[in-house]
Amino acid sequence: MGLKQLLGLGKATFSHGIHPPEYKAVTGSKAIRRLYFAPEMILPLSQHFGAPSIPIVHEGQEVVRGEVVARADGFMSVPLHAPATGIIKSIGLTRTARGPRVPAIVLKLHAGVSQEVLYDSPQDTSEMSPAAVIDAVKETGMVGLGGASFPTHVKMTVPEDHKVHTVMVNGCECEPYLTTDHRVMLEYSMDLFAGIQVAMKATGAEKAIIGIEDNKPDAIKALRNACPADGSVTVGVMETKYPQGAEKMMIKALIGKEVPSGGYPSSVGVSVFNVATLAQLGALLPQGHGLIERVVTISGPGIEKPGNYLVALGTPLRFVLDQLGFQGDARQLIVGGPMMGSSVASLDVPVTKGVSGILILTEEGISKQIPKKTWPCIRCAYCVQACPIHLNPSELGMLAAKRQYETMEEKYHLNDCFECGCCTYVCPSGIPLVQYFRIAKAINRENRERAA
Amino acid sequence: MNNRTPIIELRGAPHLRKAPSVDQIMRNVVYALLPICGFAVYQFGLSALALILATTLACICTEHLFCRLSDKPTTIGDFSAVITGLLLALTLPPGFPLWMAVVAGFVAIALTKVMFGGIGFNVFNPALVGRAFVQAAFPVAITTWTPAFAPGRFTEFIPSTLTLPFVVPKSVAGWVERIAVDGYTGATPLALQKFGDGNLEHVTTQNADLFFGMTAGSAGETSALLILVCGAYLAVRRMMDWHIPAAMLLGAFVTSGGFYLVDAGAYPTPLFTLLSGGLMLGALFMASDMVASPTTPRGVWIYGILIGFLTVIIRLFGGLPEGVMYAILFGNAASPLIGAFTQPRVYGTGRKKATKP
Amino acid sequence: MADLHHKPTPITMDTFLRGIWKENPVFVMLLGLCPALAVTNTTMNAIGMGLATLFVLVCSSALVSLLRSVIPKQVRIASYIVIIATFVTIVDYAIHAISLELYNALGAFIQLIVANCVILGRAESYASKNRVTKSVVNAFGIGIGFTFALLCLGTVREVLGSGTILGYSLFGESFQPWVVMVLPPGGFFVIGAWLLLFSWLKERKQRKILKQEETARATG
Amino acid sequence: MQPDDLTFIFLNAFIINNFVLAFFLGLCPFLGVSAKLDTAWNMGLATMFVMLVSSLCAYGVNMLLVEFNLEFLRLICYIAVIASAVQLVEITIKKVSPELFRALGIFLPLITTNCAILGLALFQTFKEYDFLQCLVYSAGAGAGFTLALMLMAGLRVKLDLADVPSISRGSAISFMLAGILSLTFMGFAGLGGH
Amino acid sequence: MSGDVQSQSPPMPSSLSMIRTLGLIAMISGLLVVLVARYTEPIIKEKERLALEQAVFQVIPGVVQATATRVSFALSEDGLVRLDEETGTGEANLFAVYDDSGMLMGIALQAAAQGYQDVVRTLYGYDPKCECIVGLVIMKSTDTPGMGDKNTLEGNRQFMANFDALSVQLAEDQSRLAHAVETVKHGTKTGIWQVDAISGATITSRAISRGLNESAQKMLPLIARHLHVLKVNN
Repeated sequence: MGLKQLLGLGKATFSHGIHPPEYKAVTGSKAIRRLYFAPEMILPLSQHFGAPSIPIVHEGQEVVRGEVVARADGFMSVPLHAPATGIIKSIGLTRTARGPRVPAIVLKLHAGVSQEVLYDSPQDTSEMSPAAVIDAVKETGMVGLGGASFPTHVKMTVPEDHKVHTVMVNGCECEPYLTTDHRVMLEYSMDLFAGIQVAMKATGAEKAIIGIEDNKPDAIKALRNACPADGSVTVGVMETKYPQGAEKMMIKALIGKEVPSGGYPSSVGVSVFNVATLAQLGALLPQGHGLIERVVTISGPGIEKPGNYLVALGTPLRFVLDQLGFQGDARQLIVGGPMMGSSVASLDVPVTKGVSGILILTEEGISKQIPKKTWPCIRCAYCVQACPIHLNPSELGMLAAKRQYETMEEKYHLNDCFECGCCTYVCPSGIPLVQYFRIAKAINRENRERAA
Repeated sequence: MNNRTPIIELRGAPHLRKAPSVDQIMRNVVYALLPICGFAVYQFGLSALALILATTLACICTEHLFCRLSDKPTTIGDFSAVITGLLLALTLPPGFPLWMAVVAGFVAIALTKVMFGGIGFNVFNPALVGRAFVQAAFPVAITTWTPAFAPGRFTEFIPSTLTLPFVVPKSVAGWVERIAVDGYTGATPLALQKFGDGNLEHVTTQNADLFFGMTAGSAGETSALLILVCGAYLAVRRMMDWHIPAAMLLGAFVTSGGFYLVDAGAYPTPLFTLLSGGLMLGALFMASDMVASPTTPRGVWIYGILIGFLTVIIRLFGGLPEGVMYAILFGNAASPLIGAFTQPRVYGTGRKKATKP
Repeated sequence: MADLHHKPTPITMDTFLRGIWKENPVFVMLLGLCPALAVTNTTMNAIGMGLATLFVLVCSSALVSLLRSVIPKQVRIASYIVIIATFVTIVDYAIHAISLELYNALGAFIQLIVANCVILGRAESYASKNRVTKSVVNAFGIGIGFTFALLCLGTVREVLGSGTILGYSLFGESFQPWVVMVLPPGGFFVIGAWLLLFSWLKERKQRKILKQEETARATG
Repeated sequence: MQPDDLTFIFLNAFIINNFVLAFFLGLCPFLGVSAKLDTAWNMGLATMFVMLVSSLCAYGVNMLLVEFNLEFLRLICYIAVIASAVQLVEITIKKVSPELFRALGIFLPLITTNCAILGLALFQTFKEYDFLQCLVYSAGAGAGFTLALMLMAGLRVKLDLADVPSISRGSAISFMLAGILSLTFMGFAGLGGH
Repeated sequence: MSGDVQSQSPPMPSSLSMIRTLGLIAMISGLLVVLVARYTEPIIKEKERLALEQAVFQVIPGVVQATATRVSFALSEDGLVRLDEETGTGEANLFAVYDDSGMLMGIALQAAAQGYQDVVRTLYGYDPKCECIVGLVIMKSTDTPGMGDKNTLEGNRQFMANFDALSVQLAEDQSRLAHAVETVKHGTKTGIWQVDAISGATITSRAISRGLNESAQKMLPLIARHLHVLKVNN
């Protein structure tokens, strides 16, 4: 890898990683369309990383589209806005994609309302101080739309001892099937540049790089043409490889630096935002709107009308799928990308802020993919050659099978694993390595908490 | 079932898999070994065929037997026992008594695999342990070579092949004399080189003969070209880590090249070293055994070079003409150590941070 | 241990038998492995080494037990070692005088009996705390257990490795010996195989007991 | 190479006739202290060091004994010298480098009962090595012991993660491993023998 | 552990009592050892002498054990020293065998070389009349049993026949052998100074001939110099 880059042969990338099939052709060329509103919306209070929002409405209260229905609980939290005009039906527990029930607000829509956003307070970010920008961002309820749902305003707050010189805009979209970012870059490029300005202002960076994988030449071309003349924003082209879109991998690929283990991108002077996040921000901030809808790729062989849809947050999956022609069951359903997304526990779960895709695979397709049998690790080292973090998943997996979770953390850098799934993808023995690591991390965390 | 009632079955990410499964890999190794077996049969006739069948059956039966004994589902379906059997046969002299071959097969599976928990846990290459065992147990039989392309090889067995169990094999000297034609003798190129006539004259076989396999030797080690082609098939299909054979051949080449430069009269040429004996077979099919080799990228190089180096050292200075087997076994033994000292540098950690064992 | 002096426990069959099976020095305690593996390539050597060890064990146990009240605690290990070394030297000379062939076969391993932890262990943990007769009986048991273990190893190795037993041919000329058995790896393999056999038997017994208990519970 | 050549003496003790794998000397620590890599390494170092010291002591003692025609006291003297050498080494290390002592300390008493040390002293006497040869021989033996111990430790750590069947768990598997290692080391036989 | 024991153990007894005890034990052991050593020494010596004698007589053909005598010598560059059973102190490296009339029947010499596993030691008979090796016994070989061990080697008639009359003729200048003793691959022996190797045990065969060669190259020129002394037993 290093040699290739030196000779100028290869494109910018990181070492290791995998090349899964892309499956992007179906939806990549389709323009974004709006989906109908569902009669009932479910709004989990924790759609982001951090403390759940606190409801400020009560049952039976009427809310207007765009109105704040739950406020942020502290810094590491964001407010929640009503995605539609209607009446609060209930506030209680509901199912989520990953299984456990969480508190949520259920909103019953008024039929026949125009569903225009009437709740706003236009503002001009160019006149504001960075701190004020960050506050404004927080008020939009914006989180990372790439899937991690990390509150954007937290990300924009640079730790005091660090200095950020570059805003990196993540347009890789390395997960197969997903094309939301691709479409956003093509269709909302003006909003994107506005968002980039906001991010640069908030973090104090002088320049920005939009990183795009080379499988989206039209987006590269469009954005290159739209870049401001002063050169403050450039487009960086990277090799198409999974997980190119992971923060750490992108930083390595574009500026050749490594984020220290356990550290933040700001330690190397970088802040990374998803293109969808910044584009949304660029659209919402000037009008003072909240985050109430997002673009979702709905794709896979099991759906009749695949495409990219603008979906109101809170729309139940059942409704989405009914609209687009799906007759299967939840077993074939994945929320997120096929590499890191999770299969859903119920069709009643809603589309939340972090849902970038809904994939409907066929049962035959899945059973062909997932090995019927698990063999012991044969030390083929495919995983070692795939792990973008250069861990030794084979060793980690064996330790996990013997429940030596502490050794995994102390000696084999378990906590550097960001669960990209490359190791499991390549494992000929069909060992669910990522799951092992997830469990190991959870148990270690629990043990630490118990000890503390 | 009503499709509106979702079936709750959570699957963990990733939902895509690509890799060939273990049995696919193993099956491909078998495919890659078949041409070599075929050539062995063509070269040595009926006896080689019987030998291959005997070891393979012994390995499969042993594995099946132990699975039955421990009330586990049988694991012969993953083809790894077949590989062990085929490799074992390919490393034995073609006229090796069948009962000894069965012993080797049994030891290979029972001692190296079943003992340690089956596939994936065999810290040594089973075929080589089996061979090392019979090498130590029956030192005479395993160094009795017979000429290649003997006339009538498809109609009669080499006399030692059909020895009764637990009985000393018949001497093949008379038989060799009877069938030897055109200067094809039973001595292997390595033995000729090492124990050649007189103390000083080393007889080296033509490199072309070694390349195409026109010599005596173990059943499947003779044709370097065929082995290279079959190995390349696996490497191209990414079912073998090509670094290991490459490192091992490099190690052997550099080491023997060094000695050759020092004294060209006393030491064989590096090319001869590469092409003769079991080096090719060992490099491409045994050292590269996934389970018993290190998993770390740097470790793989060290492992390969170490094996290549040791092979040459044992060949040139040891008591035996051939050292590949022992070198690989030593490499297997050292591979956990090599692995422990060459853990890859994790992204975002210091460049010089060595992992303490 | 002080009250052991006042209230000597009686000598039972167990004092003797314990060392042969339940506390077999080689198979159970894994002590004295060096001679157990190094010289057991023939039955004769195994018997020779076993008896030599038995002799040293009994004599040193007796002497240590005899002197147990005289030896101060601080110098006890040194005293034991000197006592053991004395008897080993005696055995060394004795074997040399009795059979040159055996002496050459056993080589330095006779003298290495000194470092056999079985003997020092007995002196430290048993002979220094018990009366002479009891110590001797126990040492006898341990010694016979040791010899028995050596015989187990030696017989298998000689029969397979050279087709003979005590030098007498068993299977005639045509037998193909498994040379590896008389070589060092064979030693490891044979003791490993015995241990496997024992743990297999133990496991089977346990499984049987479990099954019996289950059926008892089911019927009762 | 001649049998009394220094290189050959080293190689002989190191791999050809490895103390553990060919002579079964020092099996107790070999099986007991080979569960982890770092303890194995420390144990190997400690043994190597004590081997050097006691081999030289034994050489001196043997000279004296031969001088006064007291060979029949050889064994008693050797064992006494080795025991006190270990004690001396322990005290010296404690004084000179407390850090090293902390690493090796617990292994030193174990070494006294290690028959490899006594075996080394006896073998060098039988082979009638001179001072330098003794030095090289003990270095080779110590290095060989360390090598065997490290290889074993590596394999055992690897097997810790294996699904070893219940009946072969424990000592049986260690012996089988040692057997295979011993088989492997047979390949070095005859090295430099011509 | 030590700290634990010390804290429990009674106060140090006086060093005098410790020394007394150790002295007592040392005395007992010394006494025992000396007794045994003194008692067994003559037996051991006699056995070793017999064993050596047997080997020596074995390598010289035609010896009648009852009447033949063996005399040990130490032969070096410095000269030939006769070692008698009682007076001999040096290391014997040459054994001359005489018949009942005191005439030299042959000379037994030792040879050693590194074999496959360890040193292979041999004793060979040299007949000055035919200037050849006339017999060989393997004193010690730990090489692979079944291939290079004592019994296998000595049981191999074909191999031992090499040493029925192996030429070790000296060159003109009497300083070295005319032809070095050498091993050739099994079945390719051409010269009378060559040893036909055992197929499969080439290393051991080579070690034997190398040992013979080294020993012969060194000793035979010396013997030639002193042959007149050795010829008759007096």
